Amino acid sequence: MTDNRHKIEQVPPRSDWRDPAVEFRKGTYCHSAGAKYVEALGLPNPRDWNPADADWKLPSDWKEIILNGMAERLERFRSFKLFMDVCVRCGACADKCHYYLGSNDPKNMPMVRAELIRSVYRRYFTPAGRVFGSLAGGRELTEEVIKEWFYYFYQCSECRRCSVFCPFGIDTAEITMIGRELLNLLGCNINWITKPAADCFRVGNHLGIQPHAFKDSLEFAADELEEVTGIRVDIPIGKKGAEVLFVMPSADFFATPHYYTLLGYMSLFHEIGLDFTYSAYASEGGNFGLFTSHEMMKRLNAKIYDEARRLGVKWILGGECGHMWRVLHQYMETMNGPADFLEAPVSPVTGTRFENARSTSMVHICEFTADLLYHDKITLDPKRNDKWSVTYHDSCNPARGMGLLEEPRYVLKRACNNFHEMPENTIREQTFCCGSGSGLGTDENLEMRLRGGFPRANAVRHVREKHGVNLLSCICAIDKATMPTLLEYWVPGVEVAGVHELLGNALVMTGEKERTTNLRGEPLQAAVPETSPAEVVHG
Amino acid sequence: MAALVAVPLLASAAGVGKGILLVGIPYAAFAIFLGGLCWRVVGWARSPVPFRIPTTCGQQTSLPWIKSAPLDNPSTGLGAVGRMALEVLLFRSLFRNNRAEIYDQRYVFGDSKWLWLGALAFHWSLLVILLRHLRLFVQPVPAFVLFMGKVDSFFQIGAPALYLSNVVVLCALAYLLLRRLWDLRLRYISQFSDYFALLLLLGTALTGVLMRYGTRVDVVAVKRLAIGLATFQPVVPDGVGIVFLIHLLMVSALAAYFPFSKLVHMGGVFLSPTRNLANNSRMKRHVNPWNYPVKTHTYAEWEEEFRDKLLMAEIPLDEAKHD
Amino acid sequence: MLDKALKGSGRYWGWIAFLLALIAVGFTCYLRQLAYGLGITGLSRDVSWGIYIAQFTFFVGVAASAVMVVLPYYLHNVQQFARITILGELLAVAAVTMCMLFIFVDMGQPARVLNVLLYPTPHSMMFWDMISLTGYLLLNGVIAWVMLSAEQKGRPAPSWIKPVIILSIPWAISIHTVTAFLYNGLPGRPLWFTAILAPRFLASAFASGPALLILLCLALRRLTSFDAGQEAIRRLGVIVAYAMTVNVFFLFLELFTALYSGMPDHAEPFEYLFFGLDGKNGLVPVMWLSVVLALASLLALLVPRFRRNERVLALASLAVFLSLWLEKGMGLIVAGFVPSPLRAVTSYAPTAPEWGIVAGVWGIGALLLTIFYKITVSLREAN
Amino acid sequence: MKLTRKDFLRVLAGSAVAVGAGTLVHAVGSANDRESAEAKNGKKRWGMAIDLQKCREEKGCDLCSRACHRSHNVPRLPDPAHEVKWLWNEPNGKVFPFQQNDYTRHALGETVPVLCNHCTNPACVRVCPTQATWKRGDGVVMMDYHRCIGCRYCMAACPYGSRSFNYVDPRPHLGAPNPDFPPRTAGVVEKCNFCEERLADGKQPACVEACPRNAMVFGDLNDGNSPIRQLLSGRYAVQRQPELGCGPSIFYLV
Amino acid sequence: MGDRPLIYGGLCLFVALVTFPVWKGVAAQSSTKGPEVKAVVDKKQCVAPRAYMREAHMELLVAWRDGKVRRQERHYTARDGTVYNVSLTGTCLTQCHGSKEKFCDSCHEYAGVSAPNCWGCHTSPPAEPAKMAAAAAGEMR
Amino acid sequence: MRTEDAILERWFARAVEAYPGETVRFLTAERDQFRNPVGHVLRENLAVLLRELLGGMEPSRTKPALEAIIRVRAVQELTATQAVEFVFALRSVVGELAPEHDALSLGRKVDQLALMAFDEYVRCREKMYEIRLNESRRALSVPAAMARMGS
Repeated sequence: MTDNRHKIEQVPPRSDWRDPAVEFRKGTYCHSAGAKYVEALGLPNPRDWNPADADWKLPSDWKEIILNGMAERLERFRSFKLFMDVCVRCGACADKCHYYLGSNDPKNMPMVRAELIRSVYRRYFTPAGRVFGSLAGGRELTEEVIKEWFYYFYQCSECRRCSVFCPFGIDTAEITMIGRELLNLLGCNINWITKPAADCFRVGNHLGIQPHAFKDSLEFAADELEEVTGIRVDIPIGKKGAEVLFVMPSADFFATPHYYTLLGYMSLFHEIGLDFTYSAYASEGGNFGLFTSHEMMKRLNAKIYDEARRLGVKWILGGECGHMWRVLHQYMETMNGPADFLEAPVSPVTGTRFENARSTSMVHICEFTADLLYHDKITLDPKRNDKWSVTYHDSCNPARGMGLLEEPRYVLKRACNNFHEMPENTIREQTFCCGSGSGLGTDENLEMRLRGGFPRANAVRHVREKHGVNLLSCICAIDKATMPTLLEYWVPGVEVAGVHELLGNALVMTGEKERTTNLRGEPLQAAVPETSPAEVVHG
Repeated sequence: MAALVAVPLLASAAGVGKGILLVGIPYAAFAIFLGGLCWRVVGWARSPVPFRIPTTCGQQTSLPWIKSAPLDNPSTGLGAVGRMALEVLLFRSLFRNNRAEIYDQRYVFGDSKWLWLGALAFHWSLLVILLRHLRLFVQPVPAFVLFMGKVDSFFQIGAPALYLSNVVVLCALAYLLLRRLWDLRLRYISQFSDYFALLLLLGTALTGVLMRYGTRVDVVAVKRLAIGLATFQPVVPDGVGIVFLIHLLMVSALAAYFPFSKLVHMGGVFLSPTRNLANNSRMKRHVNPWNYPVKTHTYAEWEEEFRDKLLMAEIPLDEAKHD
Repeated sequence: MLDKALKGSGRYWGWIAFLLALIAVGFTCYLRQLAYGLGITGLSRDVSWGIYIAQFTFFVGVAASAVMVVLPYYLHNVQQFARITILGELLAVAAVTMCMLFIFVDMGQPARVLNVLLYPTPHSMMFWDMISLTGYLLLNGVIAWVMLSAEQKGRPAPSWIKPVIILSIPWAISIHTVTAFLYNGLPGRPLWFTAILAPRFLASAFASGPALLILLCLALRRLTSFDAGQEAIRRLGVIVAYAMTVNVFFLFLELFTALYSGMPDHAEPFEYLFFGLDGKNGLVPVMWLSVVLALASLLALLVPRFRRNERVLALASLAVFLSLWLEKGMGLIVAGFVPSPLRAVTSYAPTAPEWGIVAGVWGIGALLLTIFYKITVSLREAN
Repeated sequence: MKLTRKDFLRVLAGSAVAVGAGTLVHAVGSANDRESAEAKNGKKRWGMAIDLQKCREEKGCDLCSRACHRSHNVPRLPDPAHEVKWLWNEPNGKVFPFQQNDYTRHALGETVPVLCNHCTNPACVRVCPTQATWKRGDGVVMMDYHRCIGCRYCMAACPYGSRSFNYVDPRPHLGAPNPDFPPRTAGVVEKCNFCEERLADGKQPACVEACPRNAMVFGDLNDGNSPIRQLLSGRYAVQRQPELGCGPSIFYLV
Repeated sequence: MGDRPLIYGGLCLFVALVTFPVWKGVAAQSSTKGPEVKAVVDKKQCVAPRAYMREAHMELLVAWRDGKVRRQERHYTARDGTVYNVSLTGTCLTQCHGSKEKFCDSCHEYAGVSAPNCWGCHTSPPAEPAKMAAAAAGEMR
Repeated sequence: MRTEDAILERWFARAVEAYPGETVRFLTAERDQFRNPVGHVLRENLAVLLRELLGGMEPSRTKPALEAIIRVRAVQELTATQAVEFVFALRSVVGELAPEHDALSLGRKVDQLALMAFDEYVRCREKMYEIRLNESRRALSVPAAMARMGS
């Protein structure tokens, strides 16, 4: 410890946000994408490089590429152009970002994050910036700036929470998405996004699970389900002429706790006798293209309509996934439509016509199930979920990119007896991100994720202490993958489940055997008494 | 002899100088304002909105028995108009503002409506003030302008009576400026242009207030100038003082600065695609004008690649391709 | 917080619409008064203050609701009041706002009302009344705001608020005292020329404020999930019982002094109130109704068996409120002008526009209170 | 030491003391004390003596009142409730209610002219929250119609009923207006101003001038040689309700 | 794309609103001459310099008002030594400027200045009584 | 300012200096807890620790405060030494500001606290490796289970 450290106490360094220098510290950035995956997707400038290196091996005309890329996107996206112009820096967004709240790094304030690219826009694309330069808020585009972009654009989970509070609706997600597209042009991708995207493109799902393994996996799930319920369910794959094509995030068939949600879907479909099919070709609902570029999003998404057309289904049903639904809801038909080969979705059980999905012809499973429950077409025994005290985490994309708020709650309140909301400024459209969205849920980024998820974990801890909540339900595959980790660190004792897992638990199936366990194979009642809230360790 | 030439020359030079200040600059500024703003708006309009990306701040319209939020998450054009009206007239989004605070090692969220209040107070009083200024530009003065002036000066304080909007605008501007200076976080994000715009507005407001309650000005002369400007028959009246000149120059500066600064948010707020679109992406088809074909991995290619595995797993192949 | 007031059931919005309609009626009437002058009212050269000032006086009393829950809670640690102190404070805010509005609509030249600040005049009791009312509004506004914010965040209120709350207690006493002084020190108005006026104001305030609070608590329990707690309501009932007893006792003292002495100056206003004078007896039924209600409420409140019955308590509270509203909100002020210094006995009755304006101010008060209580209840529900 | 009411209020206001301090003395300085002090300063104190004897002899005469109202543009309003009066006649029994007995009331004549008493200790001035009414150095209690907010506190305070409020716009009811004296606006209080506009020109008040029998005598009460003082020292005079401590400057010679 | 007509329409509306004074002025053929001030009686000299009076007559009037009512200052000595009677109606309007309608209103109306109810009482002559009585009767309860 | 407050101030400054530049400025200069939650947590808990160090080192109070600090620091961009060195810094801070203080007994307590901090840091990091492992386990749990079941 040296003495010059005392200086900290005096006037803090009057540095400026314009200084682009960033330090890549372990645990706070994602690994760069391997050349082979970049190549597999046909993306530009594949190479092996490391963000922590001084030399990023950028192409020699990188500046031109960026500026041309910006010019092109300014013409294509009014959102981008407008959001570059209208921010007044009122500061309303600042403490709305979970990354800022978790890290206090001022560049994580949404308007500063946007300012990183806005300053370049001003310098090169506005008359004032060209003439007055930094006086008009402009900034030279340097390699350091590119590095800073990489650092901070991959510290935004594109959750859109700031956009809710912005008086002009400026959506940092839009800016980050464009920013990532620009980095993409230089071949600066991250591995955790590019590899799954490449696998998804080639094989059909993020993990590159091949068709036979996909089928095995579903069969395995059917076995498990049989063990719990005594009922054998069908596994239709690629069944032509089925009424409904069912698409889910691939994690549902290879990761836990997603997997229990799959068991829930299976039991539901069996119970209502739905004429549906899975697809091995479109075995992924998730779309990491959303985190890469609009073009990649379109390329990956095309499979769903293609498969629906090929199989001749009437409409499509989508499983529980967050960003998948942002794409399906706000982008799919525009990108890959029109869906004129499909019909407006009609529930074969209740006859309800899903008017809100009549054009895209794709229905969210929660909408579908809520409709079933409303018409009392299925019987539930919520007592089977009594070991859980449940809260619900609105996933960012369905909440702020869709408005799917009440349907899952309706299902939950019917399926469980103990349901408690988190504090109101942390749910619904104001929900906090898990901290790992938009492709940041990677292992090397764990520290940053734990920081970013701090506000969410806080709210969970609140209901944990107040109501003894021990299960967080959600409808997002990324949540299911990363929330258990987050909660294990900040709020031990709270598990994570999909809404349809709880539904599957409660669903009384015709001809089922007496259930002794839930879908997880655990006894229906808690063996040991609940940890009392007082015992929860403060963290 | 020289004096005989010099005096009229100087006088005319002074006259020309005054003409430039009182007529030339305002015309130029207003032209820049209008032209620039149109250029900006047209520029935005030329970029399409390829995707429907509203930020949904409430329950969607889905099943008929679920209560939707028609204004925070509109599914119709009318709803979107309503949402925009709330946004533009009442600053709906800013109204949501809250403050994250740590208590007992946990985040709690308290109300924080001061910014909303300050912004609302500033913008509305500015509008009232601008409309009141019409009394100087239009002859005869429209009845609604007179009425506004009457209501605004309801409380008889001083002569001429104090306009409440003047008090409000000064307080609001002072608040907006002070928060930028006071709050470390805002000081960090504030740029030259933020202060510049605020100071210009504050300066304009202060000179205006000064003219009304302090140094006084010959209103008739000002109105003659204003009418002259408005009807393209500029006159340069005597009797408008230095304060008026500063006021006019500041307004001109503000107008000319407007299109090239963040102040264009006035137009931009109407165009924000996260706010002005109905959330009906699944109900209605929306077309992306520049949608272009992309390379996909087609089913045929895929089946070809995984044919053995599909066969092995007894997953049905596409009959069309199956020979 | 404010956004809580924007979400509500159809019944809630119906009530709000009704209040807005009431306010619109009041505003229309007020615009007419503004254009025409106070000649639109039933006031006259002899009876120059009427229902506006009387209602002002009455609502100063209602504003005391706060102190009657704050004082026991903070000074005597009556825990049952923990949940309802905020209700009392918010009622005080609404009531004081109504007081100010009643003064405002009574002004002949409302545009000049700020002259009171521009030419501060310490020898006028009205100046002090303005200070004490504004102060009380600010105090309760700040207290309510801070308490509600703390509640919203689920954390204890900052410690600096406690001295402010303690300060609000003597301040509440001061608003009644100063308001009493407003009438007290006028030569030639024998009805008001009584040293017991301030205590009378306090007694009636401590009866009418908590009585209204009881009614509000019962209404809240019926209409919302908010329950003040039986014990809190019972204790409020006890407070009303004692305060009302004292109030009736004080009134009796006044009557005795004036009527037994038979001094015409002092006796005549009371004669006018209770028996009529010079053939004018417009207020006689009002006053007797007030007396009957007062006695009935006393009977109900003083017998513990009756008082514990919530239905009876509600009726008794209503009776107390109405009785005091008639006595103070009408009789006390008007009769002060009868007979006039020149021995004239002039009748006064509010005109339709005057009632309209009164209804408008009531509407504003009720709207404020509705919004405040809606916020409070929603916050409690959310946590 | 004697406390004047003003001093008392100053103490009360200045320290904003709580009520009920037991030792507060409420005493009014007697007119004599003040008189001697003011006389030494050469200060005027306007006053008026009204010879009721003469009034009684002119039964039904209201020339003074008419002259006053005409000269000051006092409106004539149809609704008695809204009446504005500066100087008018009232039955004797109502003006001096407790100074007579049942047997003398009639003997003292029927009506008495009443007007603002321009008190030495005016209650109206004390209560006015804006100093719109105040007492001038020469004893005239003035109204500033530009500052009056129309709260009517002064009307409640005045124990003589001398103040009127403009319940409606007076201008349509002026009859033949006097262009030299501005009318009032609706919403302000007004009253007799002792013709201060005429005093400034060295004239007598309009009522005094109008009285054919010189029943009204106006003058400086501080000047021992003034006609009014001569009159007061020679005849028995009463004031209206002197027990209230306001110290009227209008004296009625009986 | 499809919203361009809407945007351009809105823009046109905005421009039309902002330029309201222009087309309104052109349509009404507004002149820049300013108000015609009639009826200044023979006197050449006002109580204060003309430029000052144009800008700040209200200050002077307020000072006159307060001086006369509250401090008995009934005379005003101008800079040139002339002594005037302090009276808006008596001095200004009667001796020099004719009447309110002829003098005051021309500028006040032109500039849209509503006088702080001076006219409520000080008019010369007071508005026609008959007309006002009729108006008042209409408003009676 | 009381000595104790001065010590706390300087200690806080030492504790945040491990953060990257821009963040330090915010943590230090912004006193408003609304604006600076992380700094607020730190300041509050340091105050608790200081009280305990000067007093009786009551574990029931010391431990949660220490845990709260370390758990946050363990996920911030700090090395192990950076994460716990703030404890040691107290010694020199007290030495500078209150030289009269009993250095020996304080030193002992600081050492004790530092050891506790190390323990806590290690526990947090261990926890992180554990949850990291759990996460990857969950990510491929189905294929793993299938393999176990031999399907």
